[in-house]
Amino acid sequence: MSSKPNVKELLIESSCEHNSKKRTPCNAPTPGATSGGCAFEGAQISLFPYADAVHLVHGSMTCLGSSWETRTTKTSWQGRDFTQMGFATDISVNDVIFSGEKKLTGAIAYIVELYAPEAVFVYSTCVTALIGDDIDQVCAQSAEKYGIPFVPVHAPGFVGSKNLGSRLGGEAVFRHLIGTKEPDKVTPFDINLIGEYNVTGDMWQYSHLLDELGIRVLSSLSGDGRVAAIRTAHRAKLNVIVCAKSLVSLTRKMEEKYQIPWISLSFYGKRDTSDGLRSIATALGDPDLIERTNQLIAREEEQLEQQLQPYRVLFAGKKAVLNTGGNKSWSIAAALQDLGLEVVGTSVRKATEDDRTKARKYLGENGVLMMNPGAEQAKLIDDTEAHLLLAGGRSLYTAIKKGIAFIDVNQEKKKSYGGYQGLLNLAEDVKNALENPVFSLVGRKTPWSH
Amino acid sequence: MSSKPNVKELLIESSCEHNSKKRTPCNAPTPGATSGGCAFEGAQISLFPYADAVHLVHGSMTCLGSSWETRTTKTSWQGRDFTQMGFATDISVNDVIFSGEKKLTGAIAYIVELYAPEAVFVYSTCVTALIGDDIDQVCAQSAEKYGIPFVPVHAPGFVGSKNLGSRLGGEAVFRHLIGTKEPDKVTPFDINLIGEYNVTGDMWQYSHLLDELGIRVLSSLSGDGRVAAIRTAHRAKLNVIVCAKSLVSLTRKMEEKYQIPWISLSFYGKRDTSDGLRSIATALGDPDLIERTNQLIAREEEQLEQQLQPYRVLFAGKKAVLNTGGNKSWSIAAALQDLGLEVVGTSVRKATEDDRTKARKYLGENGVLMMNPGAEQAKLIDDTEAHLLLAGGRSLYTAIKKGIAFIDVNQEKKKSYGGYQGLLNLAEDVKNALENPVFSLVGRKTPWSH
Amino acid sequence: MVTLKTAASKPLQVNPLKLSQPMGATLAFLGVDGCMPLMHGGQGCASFTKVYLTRHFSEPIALQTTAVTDVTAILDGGDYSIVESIKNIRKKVLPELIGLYTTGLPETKGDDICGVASQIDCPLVYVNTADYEGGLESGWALTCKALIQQLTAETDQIDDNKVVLLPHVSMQPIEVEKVKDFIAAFGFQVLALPDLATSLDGHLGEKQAALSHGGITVEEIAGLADAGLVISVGHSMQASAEVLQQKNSFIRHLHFPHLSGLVATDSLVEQLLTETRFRHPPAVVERWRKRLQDAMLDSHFSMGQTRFLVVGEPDHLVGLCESLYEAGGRVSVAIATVNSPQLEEIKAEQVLVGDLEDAEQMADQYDLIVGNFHCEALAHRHHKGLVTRGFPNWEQVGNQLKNDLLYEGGAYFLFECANVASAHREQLEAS
Amino acid sequence: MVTLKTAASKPLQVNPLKLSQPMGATLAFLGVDGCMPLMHGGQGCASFTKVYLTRHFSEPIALQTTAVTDVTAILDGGDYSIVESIKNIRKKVLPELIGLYTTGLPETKGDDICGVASQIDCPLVYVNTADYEGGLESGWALTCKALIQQLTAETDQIDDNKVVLLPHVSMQPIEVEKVKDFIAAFGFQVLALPDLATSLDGHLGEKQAALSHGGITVEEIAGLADAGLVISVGHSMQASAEVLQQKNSFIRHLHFPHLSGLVATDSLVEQLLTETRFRHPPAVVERWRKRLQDAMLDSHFSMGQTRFLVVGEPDHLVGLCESLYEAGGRVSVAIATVNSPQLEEIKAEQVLVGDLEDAEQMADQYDLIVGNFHCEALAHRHHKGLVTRGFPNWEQVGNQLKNDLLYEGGAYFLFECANVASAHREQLEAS
Repeated sequence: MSSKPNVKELLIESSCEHNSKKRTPCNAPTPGATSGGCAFEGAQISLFPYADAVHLVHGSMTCLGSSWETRTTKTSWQGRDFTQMGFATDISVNDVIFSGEKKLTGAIAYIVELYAPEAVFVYSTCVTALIGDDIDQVCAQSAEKYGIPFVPVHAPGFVGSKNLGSRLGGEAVFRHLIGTKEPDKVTPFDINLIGEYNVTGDMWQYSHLLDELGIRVLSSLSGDGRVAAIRTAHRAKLNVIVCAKSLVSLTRKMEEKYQIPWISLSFYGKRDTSDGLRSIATALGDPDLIERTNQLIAREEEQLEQQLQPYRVLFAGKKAVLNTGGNKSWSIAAALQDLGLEVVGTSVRKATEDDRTKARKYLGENGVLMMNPGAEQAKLIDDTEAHLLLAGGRSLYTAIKKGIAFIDVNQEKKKSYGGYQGLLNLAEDVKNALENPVFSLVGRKTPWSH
Repeated sequence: MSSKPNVKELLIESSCEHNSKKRTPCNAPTPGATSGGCAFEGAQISLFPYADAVHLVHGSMTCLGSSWETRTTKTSWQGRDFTQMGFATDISVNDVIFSGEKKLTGAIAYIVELYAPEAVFVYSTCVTALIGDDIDQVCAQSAEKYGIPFVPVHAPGFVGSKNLGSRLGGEAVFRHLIGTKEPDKVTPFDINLIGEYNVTGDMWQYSHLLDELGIRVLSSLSGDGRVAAIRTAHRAKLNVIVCAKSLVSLTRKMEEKYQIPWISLSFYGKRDTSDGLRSIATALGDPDLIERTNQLIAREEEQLEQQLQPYRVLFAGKKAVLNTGGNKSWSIAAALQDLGLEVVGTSVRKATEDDRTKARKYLGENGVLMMNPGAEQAKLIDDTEAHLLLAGGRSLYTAIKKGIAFIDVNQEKKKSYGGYQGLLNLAEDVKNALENPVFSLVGRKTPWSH
Repeated sequence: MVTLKTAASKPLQVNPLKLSQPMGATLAFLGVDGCMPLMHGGQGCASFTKVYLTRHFSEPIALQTTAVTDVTAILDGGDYSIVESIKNIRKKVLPELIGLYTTGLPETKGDDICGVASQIDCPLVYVNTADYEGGLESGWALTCKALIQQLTAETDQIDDNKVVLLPHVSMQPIEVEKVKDFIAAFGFQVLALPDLATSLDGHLGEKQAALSHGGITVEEIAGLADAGLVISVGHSMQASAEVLQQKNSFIRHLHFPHLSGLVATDSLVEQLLTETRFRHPPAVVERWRKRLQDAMLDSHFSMGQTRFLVVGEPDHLVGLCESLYEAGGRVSVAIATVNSPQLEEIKAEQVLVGDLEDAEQMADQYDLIVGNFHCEALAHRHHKGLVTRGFPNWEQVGNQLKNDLLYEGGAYFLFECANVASAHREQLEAS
Repeated sequence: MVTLKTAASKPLQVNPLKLSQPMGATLAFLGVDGCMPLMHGGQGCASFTKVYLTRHFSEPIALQTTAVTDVTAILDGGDYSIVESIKNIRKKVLPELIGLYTTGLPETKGDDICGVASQIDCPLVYVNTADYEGGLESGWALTCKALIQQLTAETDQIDDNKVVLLPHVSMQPIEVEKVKDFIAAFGFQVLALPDLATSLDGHLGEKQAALSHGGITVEEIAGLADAGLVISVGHSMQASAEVLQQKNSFIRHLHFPHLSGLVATDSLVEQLLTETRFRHPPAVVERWRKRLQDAMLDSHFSMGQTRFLVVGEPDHLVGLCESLYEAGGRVSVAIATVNSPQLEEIKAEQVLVGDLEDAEQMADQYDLIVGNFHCEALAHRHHKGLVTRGFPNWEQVGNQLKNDLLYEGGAYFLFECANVASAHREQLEAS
């Protein structure tokens, strides 16, 4: 019995709002006109945060050599943080010709002996998938031999996009881990966090609030996650998807198999964070919990407002243009509005219809939804006399030409923007950008430009 | 009553073997042909190691501005280490014209309030001495006002050499601190360490051995010293001068006034360290102590020999030329011999007759005592085929021309060479120099030197 | 003295240093002006590579992928995806050159990119760089060789004034520039292939180009074969020099294993003096030699007390170790990403082909690390000092402007190492 | 916005930054070839100064003292000790110049060194530099002025090709060289007075000279007045430029408060273009401008999050703060050793004349320190990052080769600050 998932099924995933409106599958990249990562990267994103498991990449050096230690996902795991380590079989010509399974088996033995992980995830990659190395069998034999879970992950890069890879990662967890262990105890307010990767500690911006409310995170896929916990995930009362549509297929399957309802939300910005907390409480359905949640929200919002006050003074009358993709097109906009900035335009080029609706809702009637931001943003800055452009690095030149402040929204952040307190980090970065003279100085004319 | 010491008396100090053989006083520098520091620097050296006292320099910026935080003398004092701080009145033209006493008084008030030191040493300097600021009076009034010792130090630079300054420092301690307090208890084996400044922790290389023998360091002038302790110094059974002839006058005065005998010794190299420990035990006169000391010496020497063994293999047959001044001319030579190197020559240019005798003793009949090392050392290296030159930075060029290893004996050391264990640090540095290819590489011909 | 150990017995890489051939090929193509590197493989390979290089250089990186999928992998021998890619690229920009190179995926399938290339009627250079063979250094070198082979015209003319410099992959842009300028100071006109000095040197361009901007031009590559002299730096580049000589047998070839430190730079000067028959090098060269001599002496005391771990690509490693050795630094462990004949020459107590797990297991044998960003965690865990060098350096800005080569760079490199070593000792002492 | 506070109310200096005038004079004389600086004062002043500079530059420092004693202080008006000193110096070496200058001691006594100087028949320049007035910067500037006043011959000839550069004291040797080279790239012949670039740049000489070696020659100083242009850098150097103009009223004068960062370098380029009527600067200048622009952008995110304490001599301070400001660095506290009109111009939240005790009391107001070696203890006690700059730096080697100026140095300075700031934040986070 192969554990290989049905890719096609995942691609036409019914719960995916994104796809329901589109004809072509997400994973048809255009040769010579493609950016964005592959399925393997997507699987990395969704599974690597398990810091107590070794993630062994069965493939050649490109897959891991260039990507390990790139993730700022944090963990409270006290053992060695395997997320920040890189393990790869580094297959050679020889392995390509004669199969890499033996090397894989050796690597597993080596890892178990030296690192004693709680589990091992084994990732197939393009070449090892192509040559037909049977990672299912190696994993099954290893699990028997070593008595810990071995999870084969079938997300070689060439099967599709990052998004698909994340689903395949979820699928592997669903097939091999969830439901394989019973929790020590259960509570009426047990939830799973799905798709929260705790990047820059995002999850910790709100997890203490859940604690305070008596809501227990039974398991997480996979931010600050533990293998032992995700094995018990089938006993949760609610699945909470955080900003990650790719894992809807997982929660749907869990709903079918274990009758766990799910909700999708975001903890980005003040309003979203409050809405998110409220949604969880409502979904759990306890009137007292709902009441306490409302009180907590009121308290947190009031405290945040006080802390934001000095920033509001600085940001009064300041206008921002936003050029980024996906759900960031409205979620960052909302957060900026929470800080008191006016968002005069946002990009919806790659957004889904749902994202566009939300963007319109947040920006209001006068907000400009840019379909071709590369061409539109400069004019929009002129027209609105905007003070700040938030976009990817390539748009920096536009900001410099206009002499306005710039924030690279793709730049790797070291501080979280999530939850209530994260908004203060965003505020600080916006303030730093607005006050930084570098943009106008860099744009000044050379003494020899006549 | 002025506390100004009689400089002339200090200069013709009878206990100073150095001077007893010379007609001219030490402190007559030749204009235009003088190196070496002044009396103020000497006072700094001897007194600054008191880390619990503030050292306030009453003068213009040259004195302290260029010299603070240059001392690697270490302390176990748990409070803030004032030795590593700089305090100066930084007098202005105005002070020069109208007297700097008011500024001094203000500075003292400021220091007492902010830093609450155990004592304050106030140093006069050339300009404030010349304009006649009365630091004695300011100190006396301050002592009364603040209830802690204030010690005026009359060692302005222009009165003479570093050596004289150290004596003047000792004199200030003798007049203002020693005998002003009784110790909590006394033991039969109480000693004072005089002239040990604990540079790079030298003192700690042997002080644990004294501890082990039951010999108590009642007070120190001034390495790792405490003001409260030096005030009780008059109750010691023995004064031990460590490598510092300048303080003989102090121990002589203490002998006269308090009947404390004194001995002079060094803890540099294996033989000197053993001799030093033995001398202290012998001077204290207890047969059991002497017996225990001999046992300890035997143990330490054996242990050291074992640790030195790998170095001895490396150093076998290696020859060294030494070009440095004063007692280093024989003490480093002795230490090098302890490591198994042959010292084929040493400089005695600035050495006293006593130093020359010692140098001859250590080097033996065939050792070359260089009177004009600048001119002689190159030839000596050729003649003896020496492998290592130990000298001041200016001699580096000789080593490079000869392509042999070099150690800058004046370079500020971070590790102690003192006691038994310090010899290992010296061994390591010698090893590093001998193995360093830099000397021959730097000396290689340029490709264009035909 | 030196024992070379390879990690052949280990069935995996843990905390790898090794990078792939396609990454090296990408970099090489980025040293050609107006080039679009086109990686033939799955879309992820290009994506990872692009992010990786963007973070190292803090620059936008031009790069495209043929985006082979599991479906096309089976149906397509490369013809469709490559041809389609070029069509799509040319819809947006018109590159001076397409740099086509493979990953392991099409190599495993057996795609014939040479055959595909012959069907394409725009400037294109192809090279096979499977990622299950070689590494960064060989990917770069193979690409350089392919550029010459496929672009440079044969000739029997010689311009004695013209020098072709072939730098190895680990030479950062400013290092390429410094070596060019050094040779140029002897009166030569110097062209570097590839030339990152003018493309990835971290300059603000007029606008964000979708193609590589700066670097050697295709026309210049075509005309390389009339150079009087080709200078290769690093073992990996010798083959490229030989290929150039095949284009014109009158070209003389000077090879330098590296240009780090006093002795190596002396030998470059010596050769250039011989070539030019000058009696002296330019004054600035003489001055920097004296400064390097002084730097060696100023740093030798700190260096002599310091045991180093050095990790990197072979051609880089041999130079770094030599520089350290000259000032008395004790390289106790040198770890190369891949094997190379050069490793035998390294002045270190132990030389091995390995990863950072090997380094970690030997952590009691060194005080200071010279290596890439990944060494930071190692340094932190084991309280070691770190001088960041090599690919990648994602923590710091300005990597492309760090020069360790020749007299000048050598002096700064020694200062940095000696200072980090001293500060590290102080810190250990204080804690 | 900026409040200038002076420490006048404090009756002392605690952990001082301030250095003395005679130290500045010493440095200035060391920038003249074959000079023997002769400090008129107690022997300790020269000894401290010599050790201080030796440790900063890791170079032997030529310096002598008149060794005034308490006895000669009373009997001698300087005649004896100075004349005797010169006699004794000349027994061993024959300097091209004796640089005679005072400390506070003879100034308090009222020695007439001008009078004494007139009795001496060897090349000598004298200058009064009491150490209870001014500081390092003024000592250097006064000496530079004296060198021109006493050595430079009057003329009314002008050589339009010739430029005199007057650098302030905090410009390290390589910085003087870089500015000279920058101006020279526009076609000028440049002489710097004083010129540490060729004396204290850390080069291994043929032998250890007892006199300063390198630097501007006495003959060159004598002939300065035919320069078409004098360029002063730093407020302290303006007076020297004016004195030079008194030697020849046809000399034009360009003044720059500092040469740090984009705007300042732009203004130098602009002036040089005007002078030369070139349409463009040399290519290398254009290139480095683009690199600085990129460096500003690459570092701005780290800089914008960082609050700086900057300490130094006024002319140095103003430049450092400007460089930081341009990339978004927030200078919350700037502390100058002494007062200067320039302090009003500094882009900082607070500017004061003070010491490191003041800095310590404000320790909650900054994250990163740019300052001298003495700031290390402060940084350590209060967990701050440190970028070591200014006099002294006794912990590190290579100080004389650190360039922070113009486009090039500015880029490296920003990289260093941004990287130290990031590493410091990481470290705080990890602990």
